[in-house]
Amino acid sequence: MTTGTKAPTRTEPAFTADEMMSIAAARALSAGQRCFVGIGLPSTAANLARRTHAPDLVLIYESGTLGSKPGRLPASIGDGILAETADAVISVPEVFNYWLQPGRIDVGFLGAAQLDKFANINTTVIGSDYTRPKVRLPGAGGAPEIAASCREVYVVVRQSRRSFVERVDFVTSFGHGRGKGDREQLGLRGAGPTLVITDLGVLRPDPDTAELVLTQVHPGVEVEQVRAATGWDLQVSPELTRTLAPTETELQALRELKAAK
Amino acid sequence: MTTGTKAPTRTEPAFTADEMMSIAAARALSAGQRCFVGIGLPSTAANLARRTHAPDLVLIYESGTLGSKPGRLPASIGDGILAETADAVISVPEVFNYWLQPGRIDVGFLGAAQLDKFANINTTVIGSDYTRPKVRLPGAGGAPEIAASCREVYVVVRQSRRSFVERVDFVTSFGHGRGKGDREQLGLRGAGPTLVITDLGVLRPDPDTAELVLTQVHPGVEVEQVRAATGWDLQVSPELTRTLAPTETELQALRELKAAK
Amino acid sequence: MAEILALSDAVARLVRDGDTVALEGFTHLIPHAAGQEIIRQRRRDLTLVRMTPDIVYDQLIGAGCARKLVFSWGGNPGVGSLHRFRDAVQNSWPVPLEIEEHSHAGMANRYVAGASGLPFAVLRGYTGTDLPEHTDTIKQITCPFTGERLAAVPALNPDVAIIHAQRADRAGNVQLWGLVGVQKEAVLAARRSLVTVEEIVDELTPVPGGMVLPGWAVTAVAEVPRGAHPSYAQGYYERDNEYYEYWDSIGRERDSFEQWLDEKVFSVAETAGGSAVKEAAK
Amino acid sequence: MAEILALSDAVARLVRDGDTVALEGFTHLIPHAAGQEIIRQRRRDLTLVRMTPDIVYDQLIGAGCARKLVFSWGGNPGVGSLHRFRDAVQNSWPVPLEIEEHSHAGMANRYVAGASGLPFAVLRGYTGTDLPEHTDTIKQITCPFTGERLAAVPALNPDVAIIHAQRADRAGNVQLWGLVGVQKEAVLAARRSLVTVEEIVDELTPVPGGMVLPGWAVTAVAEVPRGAHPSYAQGYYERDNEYYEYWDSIGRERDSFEQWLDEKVFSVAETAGGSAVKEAAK
Repeated sequence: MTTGTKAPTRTEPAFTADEMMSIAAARALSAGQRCFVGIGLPSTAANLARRTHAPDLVLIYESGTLGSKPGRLPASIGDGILAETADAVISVPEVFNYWLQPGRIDVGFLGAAQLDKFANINTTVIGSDYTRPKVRLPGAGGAPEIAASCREVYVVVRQSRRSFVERVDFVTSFGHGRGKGDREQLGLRGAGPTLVITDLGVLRPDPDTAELVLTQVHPGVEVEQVRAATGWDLQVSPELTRTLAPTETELQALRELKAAK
Repeated sequence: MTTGTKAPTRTEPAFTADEMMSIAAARALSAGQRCFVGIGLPSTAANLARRTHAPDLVLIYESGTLGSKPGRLPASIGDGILAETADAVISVPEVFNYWLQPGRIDVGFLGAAQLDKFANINTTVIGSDYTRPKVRLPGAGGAPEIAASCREVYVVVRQSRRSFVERVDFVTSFGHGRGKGDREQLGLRGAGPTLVITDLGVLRPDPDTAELVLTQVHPGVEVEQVRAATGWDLQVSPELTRTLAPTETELQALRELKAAK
Repeated sequence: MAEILALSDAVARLVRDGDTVALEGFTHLIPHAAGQEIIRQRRRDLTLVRMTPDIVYDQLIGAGCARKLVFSWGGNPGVGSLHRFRDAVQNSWPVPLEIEEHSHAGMANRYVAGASGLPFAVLRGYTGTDLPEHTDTIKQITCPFTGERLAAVPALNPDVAIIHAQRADRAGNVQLWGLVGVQKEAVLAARRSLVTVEEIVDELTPVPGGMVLPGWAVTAVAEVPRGAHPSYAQGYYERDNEYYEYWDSIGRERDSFEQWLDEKVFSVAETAGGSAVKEAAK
Repeated sequence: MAEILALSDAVARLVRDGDTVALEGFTHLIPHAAGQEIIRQRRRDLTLVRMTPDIVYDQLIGAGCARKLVFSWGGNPGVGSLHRFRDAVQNSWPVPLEIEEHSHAGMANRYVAGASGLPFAVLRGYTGTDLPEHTDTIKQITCPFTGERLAAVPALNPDVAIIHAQRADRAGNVQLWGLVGVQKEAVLAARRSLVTVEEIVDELTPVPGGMVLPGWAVTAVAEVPRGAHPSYAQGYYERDNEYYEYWDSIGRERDSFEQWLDEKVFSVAETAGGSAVKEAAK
């Protein structure tokens, strides 16, 4: 399934897999939560949540805005609209030191270039040799400390064998390491990635092993299709559910958000 | 000589010893210097300098003001007029961390309850037992780090056997320790106290020993009088000079400053 | 979101016997009304934390609320000594007062570490002074890159921080401006926080030099007009310099202080902090 | 007091071959004109420092000015990759580029330490990641009070910091507002500093959310209208999002980039940074 493909529907409105992913990610956010938002898919989802069921969601961007309420999608994490609509604008050191580091943020919302079966994230290099990478990616940004210090981390990423790998080439942001207990051993305070939302479904760490298992598939998606898009032997939860299709309201809000300039 | 006594004069205008002290202290400041100002005598002197020969003197108060230009003497280091007339108002941590600590300030202007012959300053306790002091003084405030980090420190203090002691009961702010080289050994970057201005004269550390010696007496003050007001065997510089009496302009500026509400 | 409470309710709910309590405000915006409400509610065994324990803590110490003081400068600014503080340190009156003494730079950095979720802060401080000999919360640390030795101080994380600000909105977002001291750090370092404000407004219009503390980072807000008096609130009222002089005459003797406590604190209704302070002013 | 200079003079006097140079501005107020002036003056062997080496450093790296990059996120924000940066790292074109890679929190704290005159900063950072294995400026430190292990990073003290701001007065006092990023820290951490500004005015009227850097803390100020383009200057002009897309097409290939360099940088008069930038914009 590629991004532009329409997912099969019955009476539900037509929607793309990317739309389903953004809507599923938005639904994961609760009213009143403080959410540290990366640009791109996370920002779309967080802003959609604010426009639908969680109007008082507090958006925090690493550029230095607390409580931004943008009327359109910001073009970057430093878009002027984020500062203009914020409760408070602060310096970048303050964002990281006074707000992120002490664990004041409920949810860190991250993207990924590569994600492995313990939800470790790579945004640094593709290839095993750091000094001579096959592909040089942008790097860490705020992610390592977002992944460490937020109470929970949600990852939003398109799923494919290339992005979902057995083991990431480089651990940019620590998920669950090599399994259950690794975070505690390192003294990390946040729970780490508790939710991975893709264009095919939703994965969660197994409570016993911390390995990501498929807990939810989006409408029209089959389990085998998800397994085929995963670079490890993906386990499926015995309590697998199917994502509710986007409502008209959700789809309209998302499309308006993406159309607004 | 007590504070209220008029110093003997000839054709010069009449002035008090305290006025001479403030004026001598003001004269020590040069145009364009950045001066970290304590309240009381230092603040009077710094503001007088700004009103006379050094209008572009940059006044920094620990309450968080850079470049205050008060039209009257501030009643405390947090007087509103300091913020209202400042180039920039910053937080207290920022004053100490970004502005004082890196050595950006030329002159730290301090008072003292006790001062010893190596210009160590005590503003903590009188008496040898810290836990059962004879007199509990206010304590350190910003002084230890002002004394450490400013390029130079000027001390303004009324001179008496009680305040000028062989060795302070408590080193609140490090001057020259037990002599030449102690500051360097401790890794202190600033030059420490280079000038002590009193109501009787001016003392400077001897370049070889760092012991304070009398280098200047105010008009009408005799050397023996200064020695009598000093709790150690005060040495006198072979190049002893006499302070020029306050000019009409200086006195008028000082009195206007003190009268303004 | 911060809860909007009456001052007496806020103090009753947030400040407990034995707590470590920080009232901050560097000359400007000192939360005097809240301090007197703590006295009125007869809190005991508090560890009081404050860079400049001026009149506000002279009152709390004289009233016997504190067992320990963590501070860097204890004077009556522009006037002279804090007589109740001196009496407690020199004569253990009315109760013994343990002290933990730092410099301003050290205290400010302890709050910064507390606000940052770090266990300690590093500074160039205390070098050559007698403070480290008497204060065991001053240690040394070595830079892992240069080998240089620096001072380390532990984070301050009070149970409660109390500050005064100009305004809050109905969601408890707090706005303050002018000298902002170490107030943001104190609130962020504390487990619970109370902000008294001059007024609660519908909307916080931006102010040059202003700072906003989001309501979700504050536990409670109480509207207490003139709650900083005799300190000042820029844009609302000026510092009552005469009161600072007046305090010298009250605080100097135990009798005059106790009379002041009876008349100006305990005899005043516990409900309205604002009016209590107006009464308490000479 | 900061000297008011033309951009070309300021860059000629402040930026030297082999220097460590930080151009800061977090999405907002990126000093693009100054970056292109450095290219125009053909500086070499620079160690470029910047949290987000976006287009401004893609240009400098592609032009061969840099031998090393110290950074935390190198992408074209909202668009994708920095092709000149990738080409340098993957293929050493036009010259090899050494990298020193941190996280945002690490870089921000390195500037804070630099601005504070400290040799290092402490943070909860990098835990469990592969960064410390490849970056020797990440070490561990133990809290002397709790025994807890934390990350330590060395101070950044660039030879020159360059930022863009909205305004300066004739004494070189600089005013900026909106997202202020890490600019104050970069300027205070650096040995020398240059601030390009939209305009030089007689008086800096206070602005909500504004910050002032005193002229005595800045080495030079240059008036460069639209000096942040394609980034933005709040209150002056908006971000040119199309330029960021356009840059993808220019930076993607060596040929198109070199043509861009010739036409838009080297063929433009060296004297007027402002007009040079206007010319350079598509």
